[in-house]
Amino acid sequence: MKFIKENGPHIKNSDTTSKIMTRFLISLIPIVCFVIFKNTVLVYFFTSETLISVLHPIFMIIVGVLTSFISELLWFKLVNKTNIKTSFLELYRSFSIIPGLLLALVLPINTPLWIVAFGAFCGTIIGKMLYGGFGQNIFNPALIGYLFISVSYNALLGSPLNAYELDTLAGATPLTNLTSLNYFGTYDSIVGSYGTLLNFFSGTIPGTLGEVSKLLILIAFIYLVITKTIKWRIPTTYVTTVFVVTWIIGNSLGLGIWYPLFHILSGGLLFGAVFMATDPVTSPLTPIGQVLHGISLGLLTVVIRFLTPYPEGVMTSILFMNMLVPLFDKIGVRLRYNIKRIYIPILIYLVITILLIINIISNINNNKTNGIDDVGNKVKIIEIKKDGNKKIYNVTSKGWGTIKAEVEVVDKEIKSIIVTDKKDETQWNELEKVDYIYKVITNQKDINKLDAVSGSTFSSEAIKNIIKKVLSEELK
Amino acid sequence: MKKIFSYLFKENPVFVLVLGLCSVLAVTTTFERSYMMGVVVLVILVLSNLIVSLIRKIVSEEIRIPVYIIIISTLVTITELILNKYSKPLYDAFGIYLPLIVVNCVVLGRALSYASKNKVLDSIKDGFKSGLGYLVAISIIGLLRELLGNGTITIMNDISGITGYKEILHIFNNVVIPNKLFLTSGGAFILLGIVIGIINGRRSEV
Amino acid sequence: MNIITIFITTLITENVILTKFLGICSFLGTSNKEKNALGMGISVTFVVLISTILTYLINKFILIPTNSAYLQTITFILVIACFVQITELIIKKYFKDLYKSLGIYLPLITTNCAVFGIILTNIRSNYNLIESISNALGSCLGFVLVLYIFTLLREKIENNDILKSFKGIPIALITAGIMALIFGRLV
Amino acid sequence: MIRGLKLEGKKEMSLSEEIIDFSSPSRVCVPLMNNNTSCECLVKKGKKVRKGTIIGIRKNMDFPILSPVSGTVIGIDKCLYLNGEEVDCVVIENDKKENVIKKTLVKDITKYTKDEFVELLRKCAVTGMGGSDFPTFFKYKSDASFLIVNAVECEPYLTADMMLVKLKAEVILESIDAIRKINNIKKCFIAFKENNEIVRNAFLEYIGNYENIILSPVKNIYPMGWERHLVKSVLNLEYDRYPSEVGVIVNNVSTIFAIYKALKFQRNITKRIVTITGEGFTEPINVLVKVGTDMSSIIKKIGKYRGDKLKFIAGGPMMGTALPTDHVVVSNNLGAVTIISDTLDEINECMGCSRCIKVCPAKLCPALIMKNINNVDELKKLHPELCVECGLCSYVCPSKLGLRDSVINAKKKVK
Repeated sequence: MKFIKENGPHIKNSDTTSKIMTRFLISLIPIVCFVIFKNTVLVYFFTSETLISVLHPIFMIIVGVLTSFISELLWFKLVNKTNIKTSFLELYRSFSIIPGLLLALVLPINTPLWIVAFGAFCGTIIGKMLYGGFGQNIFNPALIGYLFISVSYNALLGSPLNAYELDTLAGATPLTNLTSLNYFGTYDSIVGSYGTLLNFFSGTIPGTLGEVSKLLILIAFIYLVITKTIKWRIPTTYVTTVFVVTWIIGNSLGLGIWYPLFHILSGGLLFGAVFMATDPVTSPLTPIGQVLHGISLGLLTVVIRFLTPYPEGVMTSILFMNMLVPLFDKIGVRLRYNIKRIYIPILIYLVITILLIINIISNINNNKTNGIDDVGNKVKIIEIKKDGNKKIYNVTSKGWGTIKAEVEVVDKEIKSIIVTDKKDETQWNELEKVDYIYKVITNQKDINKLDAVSGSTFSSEAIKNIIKKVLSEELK
Repeated sequence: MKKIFSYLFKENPVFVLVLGLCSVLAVTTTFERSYMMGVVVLVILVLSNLIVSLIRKIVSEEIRIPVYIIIISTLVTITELILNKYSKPLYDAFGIYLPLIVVNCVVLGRALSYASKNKVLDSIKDGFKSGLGYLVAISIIGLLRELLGNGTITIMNDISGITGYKEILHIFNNVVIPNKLFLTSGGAFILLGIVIGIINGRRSEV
Repeated sequence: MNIITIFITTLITENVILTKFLGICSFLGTSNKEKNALGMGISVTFVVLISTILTYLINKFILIPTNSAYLQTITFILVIACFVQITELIIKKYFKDLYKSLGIYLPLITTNCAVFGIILTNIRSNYNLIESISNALGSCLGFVLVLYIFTLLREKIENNDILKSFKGIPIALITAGIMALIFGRLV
Repeated sequence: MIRGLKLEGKKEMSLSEEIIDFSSPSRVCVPLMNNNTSCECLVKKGKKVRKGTIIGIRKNMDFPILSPVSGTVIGIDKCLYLNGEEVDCVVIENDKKENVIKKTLVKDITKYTKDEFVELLRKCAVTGMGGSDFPTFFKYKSDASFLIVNAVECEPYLTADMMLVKLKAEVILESIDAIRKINNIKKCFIAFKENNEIVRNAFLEYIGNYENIILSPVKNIYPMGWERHLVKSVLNLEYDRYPSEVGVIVNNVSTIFAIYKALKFQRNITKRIVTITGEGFTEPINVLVKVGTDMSSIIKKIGKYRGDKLKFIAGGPMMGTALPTDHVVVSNNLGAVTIISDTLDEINECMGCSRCIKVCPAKLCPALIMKNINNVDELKKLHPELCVECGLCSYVCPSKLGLRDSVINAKKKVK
């Protein structure tokens, strides 16, 4: 009798990679259903949109999934030159649809389909297949797709609001609203326009496709942790860090417990923490590494939200921390055998956190004392060139990031505004659609009557502020 | 013809030896700047090889590197002065990457490994060959970056002050939306990586 | 511009490697091993800091008064080369252990464009001495930071089944590109 | 914290009231091996031997290998050992007379001095029968204050120790008490799985007479039988390399029985209980066999193999080695053979789920060790030398990777 010779152990756990990935997909099903409910069913019944246009979110998901599937199939066919049958086997084993699905879920609702396809293609080919396929990528493929989209076609992404929300809301997501308020305001101004925090929890606020329903994300998280599918340490430390830091900030500004809750419940924080940051391939292996990973993610997210013009920092934080995964694992391994040294990272993180909080608070306080409506603080005149009776003002204005513009003035009247440097292309597209600059110039005498363009409040305000400042300078 | 082609891709200083990547990545936002940088490097390479080869018997082993660096930096300084005088836009566009030719590994590398050991004519030939390889590589990268990132090909714009000829081709004419990714630094890295990868693949196939 | 802004900008937003493409040769060359990367990083930082001060002084007190700014390229490269040579000699003679670990990187530094590039940036941006040092320090730390992260990433993908033609330099460049894009998203 | 995993026991399969005696084979092949070190042969073809005749010696420890039967040496042959290698064995024709060198019967087994005891263990060639085959006298050389008797048998399927306890609990307790008195040990503990009622009841019946022997149930996790886990669980002590550092001796329960034989009859290990079990075998059972018996001859007599793509494992399914044939010779440390069908696993890339790291009882990072297998500098920092080869990392791996193999490989590399 011949027996199979093999090294032990000879019994294996019944859990397999495919089962893990299947559970991961199962946990996403309710979220996809909610996407369809919120953006298709609701919109169809409450607005006059056509059926095709309300089906757009579903198409986005389908396009994302199909593109990543097909591009992986093509890779196996053309590059690895495997035959169709083995290609399909490989595809089954490499879970090709996940990057496309996750990518579609982190994009705004009105993203053109070809951009979704572009992102899914880049994410799959560059983020995953070039690195050797499933299990070997160092960056989360879905986020690579997102990164490529946001670098390449940020201007074309479209508004994150669905048609129903466009009708009812002011035209910004909660976090962009917060940024425009310089991170400070009352409950009414920050949360109020979207309902209550319960709306944030249930998901009836604007945001990208998958991120809005925190309730379903929480359920998915519990399911995934109970079935031991994801690393629970990362999302918990991530969210806790954000909560603690924003709580301290809110507290010292005299804001209640709703402020940190707002930060946790708005934007893609929970979605990213549960589905992206825990991607097993691109997160640390050691428990200590995972904790460090979570804390760093939280701190970086706070940095991006408060100190840069980007209102949302989750995706960038996760990508950035993907780079540091080997470092965290290295530290994790060292500390695993020498636990006494743990005070070193604790100390470092403590110092960084304190510095960060001090910096943010002083920033907000500066803005507060200078007043939010103070035009003079937001617009700065860098230089004035005189050319006969023509004057050219070189100004910067704080809108979404800093806008630089040249304003030409003849006889105390603004003749033209040329924006030389702008930060946010999405908003500019909206402005250009309605020829806003022309409107501003023609209405310069009573500028306050001019409404802001929905979807690009800050940029409209920034332009209006420039006019106010230059005219007041002229009248002196 | 085949020989030249195979040389350009089999022993290309950029694609194969991976030297002098600074400028290949930095100044290639338009086609014109790319090939102009290529031409400048080509000229400096030929001249430095010529001079190094001429003085190869006088210079002793120990002080070789400093002497060569002085020679190359003199040549670069002259180029800087010329460009500054005749084509200010190009000079500004190149910025610090023009003086950085001094530490471009292609130039110093050829001087050390070839020109210091060979006859004048051979050295010039070698310099020309390497320089041409560099020129082709940087032009390809520049062409791709501008075409994909901006949808245009700048045949001549910055130096039209000298030539009086100005031409920017608009290729896609808004049919295809250009991808700004390729104009960013990250895009440059990725593009170069992919191009080198594809050339590697071709090479191993032939 | 205040010095902290310069420092942060050069450290992250305008990283020497990722946005200015300086020091790519050593970036690709010495990033195989963690130890090499750190050795190179420390050597570069040291050389850049000292030569920043030297070139600043030379520029201010010799080149500008004598109206010979066009000699900057030659002068600076000579300063760097000489300084590197002298450092090498000193380390070789007095710090044997240090020489063993850093010695092999020193000759490479002369032709490292990061060193020359940072110094040129200092001069061309008309920074004063403190700003120059801040810029040099920020740039060098940025160099070390990116080099170190990149090395760890390369170690991680070392055993991957990457396509044969993409192994080594191409995948390293793509990784660097993605890193550059991520750094670019931070501000 | 004691790291481990609860595994499906599958012990009931081979449990029975009695064990079958197969202890008179026509010939035996005694492996010249001790604790994975090959030993020197001291007999020639044709020599008559009795039970207890020295047939080989481990030179560096002066540790003998004794004949388990009486009869004639036929020669030296290569036979399959439980680690999967072909090793030199002394082949002895059994005359079935069971002649011993010297018949002795010690009335009071506590009468030995410590030195005599250690020398007796060496002479009688008592080795660790739990699997290590390490010479037991070595453990008793230094003074100890605690003795832990390992009756945990944490591997699934295995019941040999359980059967031994069930049948011989009284003598085992007597033996433990004797060892305690001889070595001046303060307290003795018998560690067994908390859910193992058979062992508990067997001991409870007789333990009333011994106040210094304590039953200490331990958690039902694998690898609870590992010395380090036992010492931690029973005494809450930790040590660096050997339990003797904290004054603890850990002995397997079957070793204790072997010591009893040595104390009482001054006889060596000639027989042992072996579990033959697994889904791939029709009649799972415990058998009493002579050391040196060819396992296949016994298996033939008992039952048949069942199913195809079978694995014949010397030992339990976690740590045992799958052998190419069933002609493995019984050695002191072969507690079981398990016959199970091969699991057809789909092997995937490591996806970094970190389960192996969570579960590793030795606190290793198997996935990282596997990824850094070519990087010796990094490997040293990952301490693969601490591995106990329990196999849990491979067991939990959802990608079904051979993590245990790569850690063992790494262990060799850092040496």
